[in-house]
Amino acid sequence: MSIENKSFRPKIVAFCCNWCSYAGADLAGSSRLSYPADVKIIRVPCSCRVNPMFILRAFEKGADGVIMCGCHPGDCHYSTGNYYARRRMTLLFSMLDYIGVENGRTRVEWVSAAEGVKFSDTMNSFVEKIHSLGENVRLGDLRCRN
Amino acid sequence: MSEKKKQAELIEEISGVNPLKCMKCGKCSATCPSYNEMDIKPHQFVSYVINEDVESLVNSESLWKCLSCFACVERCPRDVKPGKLIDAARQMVVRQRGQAYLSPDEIPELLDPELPQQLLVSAFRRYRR
Amino acid sequence: MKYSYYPGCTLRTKAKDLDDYARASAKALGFELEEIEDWQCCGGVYPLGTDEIANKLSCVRALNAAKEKEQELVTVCSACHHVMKRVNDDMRNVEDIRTRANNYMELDEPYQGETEVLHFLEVLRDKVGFDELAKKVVNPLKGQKIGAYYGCLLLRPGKILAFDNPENPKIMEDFIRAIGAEPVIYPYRNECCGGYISLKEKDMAKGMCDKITESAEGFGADMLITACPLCMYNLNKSSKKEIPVVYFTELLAEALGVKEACAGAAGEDEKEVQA
Amino acid sequence: MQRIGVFVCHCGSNIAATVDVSKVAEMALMEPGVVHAEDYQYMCSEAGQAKIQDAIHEKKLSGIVVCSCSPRMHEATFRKAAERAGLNPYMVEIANIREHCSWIHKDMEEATKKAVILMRAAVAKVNLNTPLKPGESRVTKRALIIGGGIAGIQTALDIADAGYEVDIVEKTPSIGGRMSQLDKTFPTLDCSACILTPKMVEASAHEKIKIYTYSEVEKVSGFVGDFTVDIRKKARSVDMDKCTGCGVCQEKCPSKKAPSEFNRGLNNRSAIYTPFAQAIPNVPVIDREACIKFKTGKCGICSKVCQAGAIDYEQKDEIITEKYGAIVVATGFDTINLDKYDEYAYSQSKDVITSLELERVMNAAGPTHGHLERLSDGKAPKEMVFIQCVGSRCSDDRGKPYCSKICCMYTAKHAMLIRDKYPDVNVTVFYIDVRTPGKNFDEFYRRAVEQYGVNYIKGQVGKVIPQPDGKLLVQGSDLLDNKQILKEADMVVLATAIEPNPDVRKIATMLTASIDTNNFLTEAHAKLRPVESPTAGIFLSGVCQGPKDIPETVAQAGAAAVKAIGLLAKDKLLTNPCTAHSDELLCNGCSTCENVCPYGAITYEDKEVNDHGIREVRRLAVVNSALCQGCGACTVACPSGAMDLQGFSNRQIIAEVDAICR
Amino acid sequence: MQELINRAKELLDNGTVARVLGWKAGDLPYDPEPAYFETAESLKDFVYNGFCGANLSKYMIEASKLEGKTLVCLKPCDTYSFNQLIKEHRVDREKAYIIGVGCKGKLDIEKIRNQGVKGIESIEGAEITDEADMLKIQTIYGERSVAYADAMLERCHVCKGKEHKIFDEQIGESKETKDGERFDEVSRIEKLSPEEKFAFFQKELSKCIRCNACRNVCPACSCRKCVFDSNKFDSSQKANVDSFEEKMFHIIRAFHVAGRCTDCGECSRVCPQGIPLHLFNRKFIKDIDELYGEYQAGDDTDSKAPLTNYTFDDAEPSIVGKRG
Repeated sequence: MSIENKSFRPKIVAFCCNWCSYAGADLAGSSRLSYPADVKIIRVPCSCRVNPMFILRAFEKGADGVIMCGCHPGDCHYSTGNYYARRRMTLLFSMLDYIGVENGRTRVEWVSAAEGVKFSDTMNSFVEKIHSLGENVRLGDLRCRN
Repeated sequence: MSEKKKQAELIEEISGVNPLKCMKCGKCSATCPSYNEMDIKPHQFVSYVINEDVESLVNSESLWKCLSCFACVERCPRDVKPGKLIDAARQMVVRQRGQAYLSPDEIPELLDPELPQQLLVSAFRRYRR
Repeated sequence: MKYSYYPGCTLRTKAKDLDDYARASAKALGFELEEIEDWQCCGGVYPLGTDEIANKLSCVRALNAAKEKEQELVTVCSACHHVMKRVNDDMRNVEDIRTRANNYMELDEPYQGETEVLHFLEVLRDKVGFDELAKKVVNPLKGQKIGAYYGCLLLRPGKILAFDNPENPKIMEDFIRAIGAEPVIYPYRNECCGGYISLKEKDMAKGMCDKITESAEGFGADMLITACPLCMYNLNKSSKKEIPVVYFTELLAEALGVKEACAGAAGEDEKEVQA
Repeated sequence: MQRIGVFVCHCGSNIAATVDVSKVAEMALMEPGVVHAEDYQYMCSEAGQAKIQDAIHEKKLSGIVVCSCSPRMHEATFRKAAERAGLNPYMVEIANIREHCSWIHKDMEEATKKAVILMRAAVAKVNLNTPLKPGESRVTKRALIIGGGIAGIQTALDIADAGYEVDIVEKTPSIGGRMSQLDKTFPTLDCSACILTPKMVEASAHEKIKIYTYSEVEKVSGFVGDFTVDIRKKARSVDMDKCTGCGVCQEKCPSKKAPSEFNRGLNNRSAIYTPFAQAIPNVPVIDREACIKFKTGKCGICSKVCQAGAIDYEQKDEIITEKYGAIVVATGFDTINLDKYDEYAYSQSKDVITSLELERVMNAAGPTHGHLERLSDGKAPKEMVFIQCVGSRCSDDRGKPYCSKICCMYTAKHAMLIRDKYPDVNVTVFYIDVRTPGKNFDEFYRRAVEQYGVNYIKGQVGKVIPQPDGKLLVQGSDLLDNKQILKEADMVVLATAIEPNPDVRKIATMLTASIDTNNFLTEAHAKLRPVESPTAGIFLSGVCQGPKDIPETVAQAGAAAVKAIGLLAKDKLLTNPCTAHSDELLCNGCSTCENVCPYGAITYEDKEVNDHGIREVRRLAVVNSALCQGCGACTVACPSGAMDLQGFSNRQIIAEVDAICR
Repeated sequence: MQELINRAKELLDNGTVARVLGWKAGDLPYDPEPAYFETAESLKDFVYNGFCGANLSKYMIEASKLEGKTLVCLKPCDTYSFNQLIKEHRVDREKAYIIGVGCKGKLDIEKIRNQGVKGIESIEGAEITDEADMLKIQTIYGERSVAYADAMLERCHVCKGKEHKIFDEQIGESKETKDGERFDEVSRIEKLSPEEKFAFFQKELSKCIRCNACRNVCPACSCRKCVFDSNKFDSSQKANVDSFEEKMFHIIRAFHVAGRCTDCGECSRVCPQGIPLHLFNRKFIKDIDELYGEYQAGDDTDSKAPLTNYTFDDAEPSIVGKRG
């Protein structure tokens, strides 16, 4: 892939729920569907375990993009977790957009355990997006102190 | 992309129909009041598009026999709605100048004093650009 | 109660009586039909192509005019009703059409399907109420066995028109009951009369109309009612049976006792037009 | 500080071909807390596990990171290995450097860099791991079956035969379910009642089985092994102990206008009734909506004629609370409402019926005493048309997107039975596909065509048109002939789609068992755990999980029983230790967490706390760790951060984030 | 005011309440502060005027633990906070005797100062009973006058209404003060380019001195221990000036109160740096209203909060990009 050659290597954190998306990532792996190594996955039991503070923390520590993957709405292993996660992330992303952080740096994607292809496609397109946005400076620099 | 494929895609785009959803149950043809007048039957429209044979469709008599009564649209269990495909094929014909099914000089003899405007207007819409 | 009213071109000319009776009945029932200014023809058929915009604009104009007056929009003609409801549905739910139509229209505030479109029969059912209507009937049409002929345009596609159950409607039957007559239910009441096809394919239309009238007579109907000038034309012109076909508004006016009054007026208008 | 050992697996060449495993091990030694690192060919092999165990002993390790395949693969393996060496199994974390690294990257340098980062994240997490201990909970050795059809009866018999107590809760006045309404069964054509009734009797006579008919599950609390269930026994108005089942009351009851549910409303029953002759229990109920005594206060005839004095107009609903270790859902199905399919004239003509109604028409105990006749005028039909897939395989919102599975076979059965009994009746079947996978199934269908001359036409019907003379005109497609055909028929039978019993939504909510978009209960795994719900302790039997015929239903009922027995056979259950818990000193008692918990695992208690010397009583969240499944919804909802999840704590996840972004 | 004092005396005397929670005069005419009054005599210091902006609901968390009932004076907007605290089980309704006090808009001394009024000695027209539209201000430089409306807090210009959502009795009339739209400023910012938005918030947030005044006054920020003070989320670098919480404090705070914030406006009122903190909370409120249906926290005590609720067809997070 062409972007692999560029000098900017983004830091990307992917939160994946254990039941669907982490398994989807495993399937992408066992199907040898490649995506850039910039993506590092953190396993959480459910998308509803992802605290907005984790995402802000990642940005503050220099992440250039954060993506959260969970079971499709209606398929949550815990029945309702992703519904709460959906609201939380929608509001958080909207707030980040509101303070001027580029919207493309955050994403939520529902990936089932069967969707290895979707997982790798999602990661490829997300990394591409982060490449187009470049390094994340804003969240690391929200409060500029004199 | 081949010309045939382009035509098939165009007809799908105009109609907004995904012919692959069809399960070939034939309910459209079972429903159609114009069935006997049609050379290509409603259910066949779907497979013609899948097989990229739009050429046959635009030359088909069926285009001018469909009443747009929406019975097939209403009853299609798979959300395919062949009536929309037929209309799209008709659009493809009438959008090409000179291919109208109704020519101006034949109109006077078709008229009668009781004929409502609505009939003329809708026939024009169907038959001509 | 005031409604915006879209008569449509046929009601201006050949189906003047459909219009006159509707207005007279509305008055008798205590609501007013305010004709939209400078309306344009709806085109008679709904353009199915997803890329058709221009052909829908005349409807959008009428719909927007009603919106600006904060009124619901009433139609009587089946074809106008069909086109109007479907265009309105596009403006509500199809983003692409909504955006493009609004780009053409250049309105102060974009039109997004806010107007509620009602068929005259829906006004009778949902606003006036058939029970209320029955109370206002002065000449109940006792003993008449009437078949409702719905045709296609009022009913289908059922989800968008949301007029009645498209396979087993009852609004016209309820109407017939309300004006004191007896409805005759027959299976072809929602089958097509042939529509515009009668212009060139007279035989086809004839076959279809015969089925309808035979079925209606077979189940005992003495008369058919319709809301559509084209259905009326086809059924009168193409069927071998001679069962009378009238507009539902005519029977309504008759039942409400306002028929005579407007019959005269209609006659005069006719003369003017001819003159 | 932890003493962490890092073990990097080559997985043959699966990992080692793209990741420099020795480099990963080398880098690991530079991480805080890491005192040991090595790489090995196959960590999951016995030799590999021995390496881990040796290192635990020799280096006194307190935490382990295995850089290997997905934790979904071997986390359990490594945890067990650690446990055998005396380490708490939850002190083991996996860095997934195969599926998430070596298999998807080609460049060695890049893959190695990523593997190092994944290793660091795992080390950072283990540094904050704490030993966790699974809790224990007891198992009540009794099972509840919801639904008394063939699925519920079979499951109950199997569990009871294994020696456990079973209660069946059935909503209607009798057990038996849909199968009791059927006339004959495919593919053997034996009489349904003849094979079902003995099972019903066996269930009612079984000393381990208790049957609650005319009863519904009202409330479920608790969790696997220890459910508490409230059962509403609706007032029968007849004393079950006194009634002798003589039937005089039904005979004398003057109110005979209530539509018979058992006969699908095709005829009427009395207000006091048993649904059918072989009903179990053979004790009638009074339908209070139809009963003259209940409507007007007058009448009371049944009470007068009952010699046993069993009639009790004062009877009230009763709530029974019982404990269960396992719950089996066997709620079955119904046919869909045909209001949206009026093109088939079901509501316009009495001679258009559903297949289930035809079962009743064909049955000797049915409304026509088993004579095939038109319900409009009682005439014998000459032409019968069957329409397949009515409401099945519909992707619009009128019907169901799935295949109802049983219709092809029962239609062949009906066609065959009619042709056999009434050879002068012509039978036509409009079909889209004939689907007959199953032992002796296709042979059965072919017999209908070849031996019995049933006319199968490929094509759907567009409209059924009632004629003034009472006949039905069927307008359909013949796709093979490419014709539209008009066929005159005397009766039309609709193979109506089946759907899960509408009550299942309510029941699933009570059980916190998930259901799919079609209201079928979801299985824990579509292939490997087909009779278990994802909710522990809930098992699925019969059509509530998906369309099935009788043999499949009975097989699944047995399988559900085995799973339930497996649970009941245990004395104690170990619970998942990765559960939420609340820090008492931080908890506000605000109930936010309680509102998002899908398991009802959080309750509130007034508790005395000692907050740095201040003693006060506070309202505090308490997590029932046996109920908590560890999703973590509460941890994010909690504004003060009091709620945290063991094994996936806030600090652990943040440590991983920091390690990745370092 | 006198009516209020008289009634308070009465309730203290007859033992209905054990104390009164209100405001007492400060050193300056414009800085009354929340105070408890336990005796009839002490009520001589009680004031209630245009400068009594402080929302007393939060004090009821502690007051709920005291013996006996506390009489608390709540303005219409304060009652939303009180309801929300009931919903979260933080206050005890039984321990409160609520007098819904009338309000004709509360004053912002900064707005008066910004009109060039300095050296204030006394202010006339701020009493709740005053009908005057103008404030008469005696300064060491002479008398000045300022229109009441021009001196009002931002929140009063977008007042939620005159209705007390919860009370035992009401004293005093309230006046309609709303002359603006609550979400106008949020909408304006939403329409800016990302660069402009960022510049705006960077400038505002850079003023923050982390004095925690906003957190301390906020009735929704009522945690026993704030996450920013516990070690639950931070691994090690607690004292780092550039630490996580420093930068994200206001965003996280706003998220923690999202769906619970009643938009009482106290955060902005007390901010010594004049940061318009309500713009964060209001953004969440606006999004919640638009995406999940109108919701006013504190409208009642039993509805499900938007973040502990869901529907099957909620908007996807990608809607943020699509809305543009």
